[in-house]
Amino acid sequence: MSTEARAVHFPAADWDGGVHPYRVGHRKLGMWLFIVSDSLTFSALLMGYAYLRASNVWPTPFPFYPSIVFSSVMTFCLLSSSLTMVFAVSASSRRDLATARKWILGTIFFGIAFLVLHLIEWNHLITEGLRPFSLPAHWVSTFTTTDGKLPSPLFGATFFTITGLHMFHVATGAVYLGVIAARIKKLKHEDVEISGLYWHFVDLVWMFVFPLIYILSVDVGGHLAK
Amino acid sequence: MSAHVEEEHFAGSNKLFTSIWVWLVVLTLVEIGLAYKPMALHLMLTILLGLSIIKAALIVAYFMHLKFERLSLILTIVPMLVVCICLLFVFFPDSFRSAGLRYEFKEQPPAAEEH
Amino acid sequence: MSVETHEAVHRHEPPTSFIRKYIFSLDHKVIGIQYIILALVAVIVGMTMSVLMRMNLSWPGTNWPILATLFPGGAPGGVINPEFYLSLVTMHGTIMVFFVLTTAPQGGFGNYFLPIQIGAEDMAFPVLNMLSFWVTLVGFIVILSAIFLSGSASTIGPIGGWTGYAPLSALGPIAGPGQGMGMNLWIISIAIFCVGSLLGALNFITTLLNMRTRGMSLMRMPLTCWAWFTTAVLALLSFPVLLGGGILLLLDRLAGTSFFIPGGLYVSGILSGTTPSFPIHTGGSPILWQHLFWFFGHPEVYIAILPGMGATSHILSTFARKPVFGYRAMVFAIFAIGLLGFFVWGHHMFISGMSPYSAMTFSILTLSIGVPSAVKTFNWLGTLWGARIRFTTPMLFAIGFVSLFVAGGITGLVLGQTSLDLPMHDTYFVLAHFHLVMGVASIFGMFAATYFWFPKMFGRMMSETLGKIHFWITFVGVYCIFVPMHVMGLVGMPRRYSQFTEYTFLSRLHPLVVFVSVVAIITVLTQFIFYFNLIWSIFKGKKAGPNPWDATTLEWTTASPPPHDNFAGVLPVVYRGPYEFAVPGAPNDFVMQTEPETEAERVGGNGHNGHRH
Amino acid sequence: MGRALAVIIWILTLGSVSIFFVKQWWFPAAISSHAAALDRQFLITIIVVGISFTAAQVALGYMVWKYRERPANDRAVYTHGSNRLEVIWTIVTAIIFIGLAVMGQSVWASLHFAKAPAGSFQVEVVAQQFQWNFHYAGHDGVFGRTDPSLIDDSALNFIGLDETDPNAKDDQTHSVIAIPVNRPVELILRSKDVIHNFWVPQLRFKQDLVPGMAIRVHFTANQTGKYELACAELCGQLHFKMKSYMLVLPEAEHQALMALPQEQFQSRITELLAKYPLPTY
Ligand code: HEA
Ligand code: HEA
Ligand code: CUA
Ligand SMILES: [Cu+2]
Repeated sequence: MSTEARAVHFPAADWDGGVHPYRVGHRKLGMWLFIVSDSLTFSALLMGYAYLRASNVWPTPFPFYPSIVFSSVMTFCLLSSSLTMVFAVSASSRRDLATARKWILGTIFFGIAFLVLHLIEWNHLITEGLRPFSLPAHWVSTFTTTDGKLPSPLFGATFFTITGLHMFHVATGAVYLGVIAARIKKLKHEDVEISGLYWHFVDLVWMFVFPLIYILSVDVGGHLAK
Repeated sequence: MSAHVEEEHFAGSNKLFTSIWVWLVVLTLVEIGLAYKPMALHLMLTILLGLSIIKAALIVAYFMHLKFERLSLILTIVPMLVVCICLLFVFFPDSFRSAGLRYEFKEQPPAAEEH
Repeated sequence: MSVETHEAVHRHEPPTSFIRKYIFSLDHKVIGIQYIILALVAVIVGMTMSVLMRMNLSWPGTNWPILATLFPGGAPGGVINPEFYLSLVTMHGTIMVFFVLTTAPQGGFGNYFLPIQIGAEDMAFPVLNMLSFWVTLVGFIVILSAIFLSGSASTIGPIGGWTGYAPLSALGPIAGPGQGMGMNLWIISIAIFCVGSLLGALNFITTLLNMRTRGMSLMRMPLTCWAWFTTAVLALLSFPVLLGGGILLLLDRLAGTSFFIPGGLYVSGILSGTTPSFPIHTGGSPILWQHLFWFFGHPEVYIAILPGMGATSHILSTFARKPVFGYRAMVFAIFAIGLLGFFVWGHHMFISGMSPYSAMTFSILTLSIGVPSAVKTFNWLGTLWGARIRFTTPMLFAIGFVSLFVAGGITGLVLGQTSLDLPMHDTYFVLAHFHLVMGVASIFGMFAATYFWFPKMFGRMMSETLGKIHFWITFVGVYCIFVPMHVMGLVGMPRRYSQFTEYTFLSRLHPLVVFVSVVAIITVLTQFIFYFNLIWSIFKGKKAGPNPWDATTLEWTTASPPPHDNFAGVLPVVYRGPYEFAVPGAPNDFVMQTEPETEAERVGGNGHNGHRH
Repeated sequence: MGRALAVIIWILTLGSVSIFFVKQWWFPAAISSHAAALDRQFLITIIVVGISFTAAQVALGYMVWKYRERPANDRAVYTHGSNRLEVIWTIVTAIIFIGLAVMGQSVWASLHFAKAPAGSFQVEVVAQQFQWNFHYAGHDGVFGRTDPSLIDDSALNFIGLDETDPNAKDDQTHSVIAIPVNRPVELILRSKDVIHNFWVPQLRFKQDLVPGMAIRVHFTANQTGKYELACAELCGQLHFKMKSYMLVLPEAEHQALMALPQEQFQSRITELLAKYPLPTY
């Protein structure tokens, strides 16, 4: 029933079928949609955090060292990993696969660095006594308000939940990129690009987690030190 | 085979990307600097969010390459996300309300295990 | 470059091994049927539970020996106890909403017919498609285990309603029976379900946007496709929020956090923080959970009905032998419902202690969402106007859908007003509202779809006689079940009460309660006619040609059942709108979408082929 | 077939409408000052939607009756709709719906936007699984301090009243709520464990009691008598049993009651419960 002769009469406009309206393949579009929904999960969690913080006495316990230094370096790692990732993608677009793979490995390296630093940072807090359900005793004493309101243990809860979920995304991303790097010869450029999308998304989420969780909880007066 | 539809070549030079990266790092440093500026929380919050949104925009536009995609894709992805996220802000009145209506009583400090 | 074919996503030959063909199949048609079977199984569980609930409500304290053996914990000595009743309510609601009305309409019929109707040879991501089904199935098994693995009274199934309000659902076993393992499993199952639906949703969206065949412009898509598409978008944007909420709720239960648990609680004789069994909780907000839940919950109810609306429009037009009245308006209405659906979740929280000012805003938005729904109703009537109606079973159910949707939707306008929600909230009035609109209108949509597409799916017709019997009893039945619930609500009958004997102001309702239960049992039994019809027709039904209903859309251009790649390798080309019935001068009273446009049409385009001129 | 379906639809419509308007099953007689306005709003709404419902169903039945396929027929009317009609019915329904929405706010606003008027009678409501506790300020009109850590079920101190607090000396507590007639009442709603819902059908009023929050609401009862009080939010196993009574008393009788110390208060309430019969339904 479909004869080319007829087809000539077809308006080839984007939305009239037979074309990819965005000039974007299935997988790439799918990844974009996944990113949309996943960022809503994070939005929901961050919104919950904001909601709870706004209605509670919130401790601001992060000292310059280690917390802020670490988290800043971590941020630096993620940003750099994004840079190496675009390098990888544009290399693969030139079908310069060797270079592409090199840059992907670089990305993975930064990703893992981020994870390691983050785990060390977690470890600091845990040894200090932070738990999902309670604050270290000396935080409580320090941040209790003058009228005797206690700081909220939700600090730990939100901190571990949100950073934890983000860490999970980074970890999966690293594995994902590992697979891409290994099979890069067999893959189309688009596949590399898609893995890039995911990785940048993980970076993007951190661009909100870092200021909201870390920067806004800096122990400016250095109360804990005293 | 639709590969010939999407131009294989990936717009944007490594030089451009590096400069974006520099911007992102600088903005991050600004944020860290802000952390130690004593100022009202809500002011700080707005500035930080502003900066974060700029950073996010840079990442999406250049690293995630959305700037070089078709407008129609941008118009599909961005608005629905923005609308939903904005809607979440409707929660806030109740956050303040529940703080205002909180039933006050003397909480005893938790028996948090010491180290 | 004006003419492009699709990239061949997966031109794999039809698999031969039984496993690859029917179990772990990548074929959207098989997956669709798997989803439908899942729904058909789930609905039996749900209906059985509703019958148990009705029996307990109208004949409290009666001894039903079988139950004693089935649920030693829930019905000791065969008498349903309150906690068991409540876990039945919870499971009934959850199973019906999630595993019946989110699977069959979208994952089932959507999966099967969306690709065919847009002229694609499969979904965009076959593997993802298979995954989302299996994930959903795991979710279903988990939720069943929540009630059926819990024999002893201490661990009855979850008690929280399908809305699982915190802190009841967050406190854990200390909050009483039904807050133990069952509740954990309930939350986990919901979380799993979220993931499954997300995968499904992005698959649907990608497929529809990227894989429409040549000539299948947006405005030439059948309304079913518009409905499935909008539904997918709703799912994509609302499920992640529930997922977030679910994670937090689970942490409250398992990690001792207190996202939804405020301070100073004193539960069943224990003060928060004084014993290890009840660790310190403080600072959480129960209302936060309600926000997170309903931000998902309201879009969810439209996820449940939109495919039904699509199917109804499609079937009405087909058997009215008449184009859909106001196709464009219908599309805009679907879209408006989808969009507004995100702005009204607060109408479930008027009484919850939410800020009364947001409540007012939500109320006004809520009633505005009635407008597109009204527009759809009027267009359905318009479609029937001047028609030549063929009263096949699917048509009967489609007409039933319109009737029931009006009946149920209209009471939404009562509930939507803040003031009137004061007496109505959490009474049987609400129950009546949503059972009519969701419990049966949506289900009628699915019945219509089943009777309509069965010939395409199995190459045989379903028995019209049985179908009509099924329709008459069910249609009258559900009116008799759910209309009386309105007045129960007026009198003040609260939801989720396992007995009404406690209150004198409810005593006068007893005759109604019994009446409802009797009709409910009859109606439920009638459903087995439908099941019998299904199974019998698969083997014995009379053979169906490719286009038994003289319909116009693409699924009717291919064989029944369609070949593995839907169109035997040749993608159809589309030349006109989806509902070209009764076209003056055309040889038949229906013109297929693949019918090339005549010279006359091409010159002076009559503007009815879905393109502006 | 067409005729049969039409008739069934019409019968069902008639049945559905009449089950409302026989008023055999209707709201119990109202006893609060805002109820009159609320009931009027409900009546208006139910009439509007009732008419729309009937109109829609009758129209549906009519189409089904008139346009069934008959052998002799030519084809159906070939039309893709009419933009004018679309615009008209969109605007009409929009006006009706938004109109209803706006009208529906007045009672709500009167109850929730305004603070309780000065001099209104205050009761602290502390709900728990599965029982109601009402805390009265006594004649000094000041509530004694309460604290969860002081709750002692064995001593029947369900709300954790601090006996050492001078203000608590004259406070009374009971599982029954006694309020004065024709005088604004302000409830301070709290919960000890999970969400409950304070609901007296005759009041046409409902409000969740959310743990961690002390929600203030107010209303005025204008009929003396004894009424059933129910919990309308799922709170666990015995949700359906979480029942108590609301006594609406003449001002004088109420004054006298509130002057009594706890023990006599208790026994007096028992008398009053006996004195006032439930409304007959
Ligand atoms: C398929 C599911 C579905 C659908 C489509 C709807 C549709 C609507 N719902 Fe419903 N609703 C539920 C499922 C659904 N609902 C569920 C499950 C609950 C309970 C959840 C729980 O608590 O467990 C609920 C609860 C619920 C509440 C909360 C009640 C409470 O708990 O206090 C409210 C309040 O506003 C509401 C409103 C509406 C409105 C205004 C619509 C509108 O979209 C309806 C629009 C339709 C019409 C208006 C009818 C057709 C129009 C005409 C015939 C035109 C002519 C009419 C006129 C001119 C008046 N619904
Ligand atoms: C789709 C949703 C759905 C459906 C179909 C039903 C169907 C029924 N429900 Fe249910 N119900 C809910 C959703 C649904 N319910 C929800 C969400 C709640 C709230 C739970 C809570 O409070 O948390 C509830 C609560 C609820 C209660 C209140 C319990 C309480 O609050 O105390 C009662 C009491 O009678 C009840 C009864 C019934 C009855 C008699 C039926 C039946 O109508 C009986 C007849 C059945 C049918 C007519 C359906 C037949 C369908 C098929 C055979 C499927 C075909 C499938 C395909 C074609 C793929 N339901
Ligand atoms: Cu308390 Cu229900
Ligand atoms: Cu809703």
